[in-house]
Amino acid sequence: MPTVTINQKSLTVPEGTTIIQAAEQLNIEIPRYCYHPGLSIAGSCRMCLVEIEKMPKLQPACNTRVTDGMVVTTQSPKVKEAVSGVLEFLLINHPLDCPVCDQAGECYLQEYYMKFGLHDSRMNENKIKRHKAEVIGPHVILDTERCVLCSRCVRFVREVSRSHEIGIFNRGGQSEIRLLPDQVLDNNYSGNVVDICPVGALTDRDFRFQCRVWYLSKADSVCNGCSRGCNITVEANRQRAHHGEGRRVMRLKPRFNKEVNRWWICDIGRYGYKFIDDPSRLIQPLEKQGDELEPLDWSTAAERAVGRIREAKQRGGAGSIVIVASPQLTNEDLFVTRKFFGVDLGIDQIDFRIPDKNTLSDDDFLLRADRNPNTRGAEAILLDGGGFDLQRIIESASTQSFGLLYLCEQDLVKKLGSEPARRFLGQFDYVIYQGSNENETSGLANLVLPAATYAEVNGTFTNFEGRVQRIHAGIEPLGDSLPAWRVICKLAQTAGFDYGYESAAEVFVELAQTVTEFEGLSYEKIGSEGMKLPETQPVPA
Amino acid sequence: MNRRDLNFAERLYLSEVFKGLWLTSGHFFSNMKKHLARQLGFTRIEKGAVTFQYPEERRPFSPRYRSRHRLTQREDGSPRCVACMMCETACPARCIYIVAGEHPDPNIEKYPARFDIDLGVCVFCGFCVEACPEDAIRMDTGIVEIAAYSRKEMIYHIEDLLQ
Amino acid sequence: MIVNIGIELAKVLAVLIGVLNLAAILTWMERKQSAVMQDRIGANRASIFGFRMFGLFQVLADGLKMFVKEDFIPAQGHRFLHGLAPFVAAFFALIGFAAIPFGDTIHLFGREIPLQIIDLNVGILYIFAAMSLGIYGVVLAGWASNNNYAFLGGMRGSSQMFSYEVTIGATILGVLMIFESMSLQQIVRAQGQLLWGIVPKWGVIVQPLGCILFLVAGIAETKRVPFDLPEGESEIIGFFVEYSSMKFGLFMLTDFVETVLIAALVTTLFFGGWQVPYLMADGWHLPGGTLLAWPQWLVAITQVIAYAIKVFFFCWFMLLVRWTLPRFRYDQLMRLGWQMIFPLSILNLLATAVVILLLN
Amino acid sequence: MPELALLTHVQHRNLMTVEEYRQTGGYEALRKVLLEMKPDQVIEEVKKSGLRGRGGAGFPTGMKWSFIPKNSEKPKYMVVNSDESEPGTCKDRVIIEKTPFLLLEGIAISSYAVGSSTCYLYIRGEYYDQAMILKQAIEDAYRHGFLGKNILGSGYNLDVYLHRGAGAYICGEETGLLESLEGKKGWPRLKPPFPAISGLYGCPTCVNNVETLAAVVSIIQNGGDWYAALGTPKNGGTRLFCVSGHVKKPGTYELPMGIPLRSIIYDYAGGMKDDRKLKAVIPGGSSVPILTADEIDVKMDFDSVAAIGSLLGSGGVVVINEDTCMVKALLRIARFYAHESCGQCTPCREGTTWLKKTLQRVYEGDARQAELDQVLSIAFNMMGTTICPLADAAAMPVRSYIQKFRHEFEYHVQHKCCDVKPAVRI
Repeated sequence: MPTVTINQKSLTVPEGTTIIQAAEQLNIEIPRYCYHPGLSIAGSCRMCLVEIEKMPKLQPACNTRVTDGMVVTTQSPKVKEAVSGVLEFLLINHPLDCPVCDQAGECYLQEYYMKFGLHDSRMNENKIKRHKAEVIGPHVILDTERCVLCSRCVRFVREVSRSHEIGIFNRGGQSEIRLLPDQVLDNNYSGNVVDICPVGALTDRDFRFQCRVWYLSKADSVCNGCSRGCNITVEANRQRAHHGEGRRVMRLKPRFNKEVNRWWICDIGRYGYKFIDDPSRLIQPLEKQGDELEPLDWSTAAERAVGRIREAKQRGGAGSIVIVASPQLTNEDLFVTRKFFGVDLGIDQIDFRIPDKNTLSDDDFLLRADRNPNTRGAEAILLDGGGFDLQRIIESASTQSFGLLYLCEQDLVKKLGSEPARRFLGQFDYVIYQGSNENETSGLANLVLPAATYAEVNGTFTNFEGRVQRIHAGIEPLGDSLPAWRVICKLAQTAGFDYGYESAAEVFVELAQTVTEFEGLSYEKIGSEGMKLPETQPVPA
Repeated sequence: MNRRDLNFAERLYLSEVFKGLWLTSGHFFSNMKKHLARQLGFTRIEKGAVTFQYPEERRPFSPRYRSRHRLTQREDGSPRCVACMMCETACPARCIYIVAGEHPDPNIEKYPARFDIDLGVCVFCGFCVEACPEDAIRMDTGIVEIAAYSRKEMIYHIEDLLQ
Repeated sequence: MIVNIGIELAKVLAVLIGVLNLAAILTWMERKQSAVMQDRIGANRASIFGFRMFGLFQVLADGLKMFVKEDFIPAQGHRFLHGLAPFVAAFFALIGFAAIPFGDTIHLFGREIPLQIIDLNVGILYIFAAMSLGIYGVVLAGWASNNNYAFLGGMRGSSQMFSYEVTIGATILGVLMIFESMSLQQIVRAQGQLLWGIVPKWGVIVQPLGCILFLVAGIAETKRVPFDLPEGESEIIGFFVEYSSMKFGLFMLTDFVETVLIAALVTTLFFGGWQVPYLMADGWHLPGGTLLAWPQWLVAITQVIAYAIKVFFFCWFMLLVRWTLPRFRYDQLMRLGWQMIFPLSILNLLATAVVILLLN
Repeated sequence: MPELALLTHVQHRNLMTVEEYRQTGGYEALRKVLLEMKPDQVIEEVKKSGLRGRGGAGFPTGMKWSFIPKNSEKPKYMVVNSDESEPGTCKDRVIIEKTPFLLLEGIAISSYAVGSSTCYLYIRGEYYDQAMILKQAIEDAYRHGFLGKNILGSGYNLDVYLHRGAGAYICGEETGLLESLEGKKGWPRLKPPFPAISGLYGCPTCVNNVETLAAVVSIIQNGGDWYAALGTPKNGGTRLFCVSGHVKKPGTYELPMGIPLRSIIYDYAGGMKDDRKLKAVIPGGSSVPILTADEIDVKMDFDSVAAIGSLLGSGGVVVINEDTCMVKALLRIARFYAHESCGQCTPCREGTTWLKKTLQRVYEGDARQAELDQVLSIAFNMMGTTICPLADAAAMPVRSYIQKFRHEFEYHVQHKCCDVKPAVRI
């Protein structure tokens, strides 16, 4: 365990630690472009040069391993001059088109120029002209003039996505990033090259010109695209309503989690946020009047729902009611659903498993075939001793008649196909649909209750490994929509039960006390990196 | 603040009142004299007032004067603005609304699909001009009479601002 | 009889038209005078068919504006009293002029016509009574507005008027003692005498301190600068904060009518009224004993014009004061009234009494 | 005539076949090594000789060999750097053209010494004829059992593969060469790890210059001490000086280390062509700082040349006479390095191009005088900040030319013409 001294601060680190990693632990900033912890070391940008005692030349901090007694300086005049010199070299051929560059505001050229450069241009020659605004894939656009040739993207497609679409062509001052012949940057992880690009060379076509980054507010969340539960940051524009066609969520960015997704996220997850601000969002309760769905207020809707549930129960008993929950819901939502329907109303026909006719595939990296974020949590909470199997009813195509169906976030028409879905729904006298977006299934319901999306709620998801992870609301629920657990609470209160939860945190406290698998968990323990359920088996993909 | 103690005469107030009246009436009479003289045709006598008769007589604006905004143009008449949102960001009144669009020329890339200034909200601080990296917005039109019959008409669109 | 009534009506109309027009012109003068004093030009835009008349049409424009503006009455205000207040104020300001002589008695077509609406033998008391009743306008306006600020303004305004009325009363006692009459016509006539054969026996000569004190108290009574606290709309808010349109205009008019009234009173009591020094009914009696005979009608006209000029001068003077001095604070106003002017006026009274006693 | 170590037998004829080579005592050293010596003994002998790498850096060869791990599970590789691209240098070519088997014997000895049984011979792409000669020679050597399995019955196997480069200067840098050899773009690698630990295909690799390996043969034949005595202390043996430029007899001369530069120019190269005045000398290839006419009394060994601020480099001595415009000369060099920079490290990629552009304007007289200092500053910023020494190679001449011949640069800037031939307008 060597001990290193950086800028008079000492630290003992494991063998093999590089100076840049040690400095990070000491909160000393060493500028870098090519170094990325998730990629191999290129050492080519020469920004991380540091002075090491007893070494005549400056050394790159990214590639120099710490040895015992090493004394490093990152602030000496020699280092500053070298770093400033390198920055000058990077900028001489940079087009300085920050005004039209989406990276402006989170660009490391800007950041380091303000911190380490601040020199006036000495370039008296014309800048080298290169390819600009070149579409290199479905999600990525390339501007080779802005490129600092750090090769992060090239190493990413070599080492992480292993798809080898891009490379550096030509040499010397003419070097530039290009697509390999007959290649398109269209792998499922292509969006990550935008994240790792320290400058504006690779920008996101989806985000292009939609919003300036300094307008964005950020909230830590978890991707709802599949059961991997990649950690993300929901970046929303809450300041300038006229940007991005009025969209609030502007983009999702991966958030580092060593245990789950590291720095990466797949494109399916990255661009899977569009439904949040889609015009199809349900923003008020609706009730079927004839063929049309007519709006009504929440208290009427809750009374209508509770009245129908009571009626169905009185007429046909608890067995005539079926509750279909969804693995898209948070643990808190699911818990309140079970508590109200299962415990308080005594309905034991609760399930969330709907067979999907669309076969979805996983890849060998992050994406999983199960495209629901909380299947594991739903199993732990809803199947806790329950033996009801919805799938049998659906597949048996029986003519048995039921009283009421309460459907959460499940587009049956999409999953089962139009005919089977209609046949199944036709078995029920009354259908209540609770969900965030309008779809064909919601159109078939008698009563529609608007629920908030995952970006608008606090709560937890449990990924396929049983890792419980926090999600934070980045924006307010749209219109009159409510987090699913609040919808259920409203129904429960209308039905005369005391559901006084103020927040998702309070629900989770009770969840942890009630559901055995969640025993001992709390939001504090989960923290930002999540926490695994004790002794659980991963759900098969 | 150190105040001087008033002496007796000053504390009496009356003498000071008369001093004041002397001064102001002095102005009155000398100005009246000039006014009368000019009315009678002695135009070489200097004017009795320092004011300008605004709509007819206009003082030249200082070059730094901040009047109504305009968007500067490229040689082909398109706006120089690249929709970088710097002015929108700098604007303390939040009266600038820009929506960016994709320009077919890769050397321009970004152009303002919409550029509105709500002059009813604008505080004429000139921050937008300072913030502009492209010299695309200026406040040098010399137009100061900005009025409309509705709030909506006070919103100037890109076509108005380009003129 | 009908002729008499006709004559009286003509005089009333003459005074009323004269005063109201003067008050209206004062609104123009106030602007123009302040402009000239401040090296500006002042209102000059209002025009009829391109004629601007130095902005004189501004008065008409203002009047028109006042008439067509919304007449606003506060929701919880007393509708009747709110409407009555400005009329009370204006009315009592105007009736004061009835007792003021604007010329000597003239002989026309064999009739003796006094150039005065009514020669009351208690004329001065009548005027003060009318002025005191003007306070009702202030208090009513404040109270009827149902606005705490207006009400406080009204209270402030009335207490200010009360305070300075006392001084006014004390001040003119000196004049009354010297001229031994309460009839204003008599007082004016008495001022036609000469002291030691050369100096006109004007009030200002025999009562210089009284004159100054009266002027100060008079300005305070009319609530004009530097005593215009009730008008400090934007700073301390006065009694007519809830008034608009012509009702507001009436208060403003009252202000100017009172200005004219005080100017007329000062002229009458201290500056010889319609008297012109050395000009008697038959002509000029120059100090050497020479007589320059003038026809009687010329003398009468000269005297009326002299009176008008004097009144006009004091109006001008009060405007000069208005655009020179800053406003008093309320405590300063009260201190000035009770601790300085009032004691001084009592002192003046005593001194006058002693001198009269000694001379007799 | 001084004693020779490399070109002893080839002054009058080339040794192009194994037979010819063996007639002059060829392959005796290999026989001695394989049959009588242990690898460590060979390394000892080379260490004793004071042989320093002839590629340019001058690293002691024996020490380099001893860095190769003895007990590595991975195969070890011997790589011969014959990518002779330094302007002004043509020594490897002479060896290959005149006595290819000397190189092959040196390869065999050194491969044995470092324990490698595979050798890659990376030859510059432009050396087509030389590559053909080597191809022929390798086949000949295989045929005669001097390469391949069980050489000379010693049980030692060695395969030599000839690889032609594609014409990139940077592939003369050892790690760039390895990348190129692996089939990648010739981008120098980060060090550490050094090739001795992780080189070709991640295995321990020893990279040596052609001249170095050729010298090993005579060291084994005559002993390390004999070789060391040829030169000066710490700079053993002889070396090939490639004299070019304005001399009467340009050519490659084998001369002992430590010989004065003046002697090379005047005694061996026949003095200045047309008897013009000497202006400057590049002592070791285009990338080293230039020497003025006053400095030619320096002894040509690594340490002495370094002491006066230049480098011995690859031994390419370029002689420049008074008629040469130094601005144009530097511009030529700057263009070369801008063209040959691999583009990996920022200072080199951007700096070389920038230098080229600015020097172009200086040459054309379009620059301001202050830009001369700016050029120096750019060059300074490039030095010591990159993975490989190419940036230094580009920056060092710039600094030395401008420092030593500043008046010529200023003349260009001020008069838009050259002070060497003022009549010629640019």
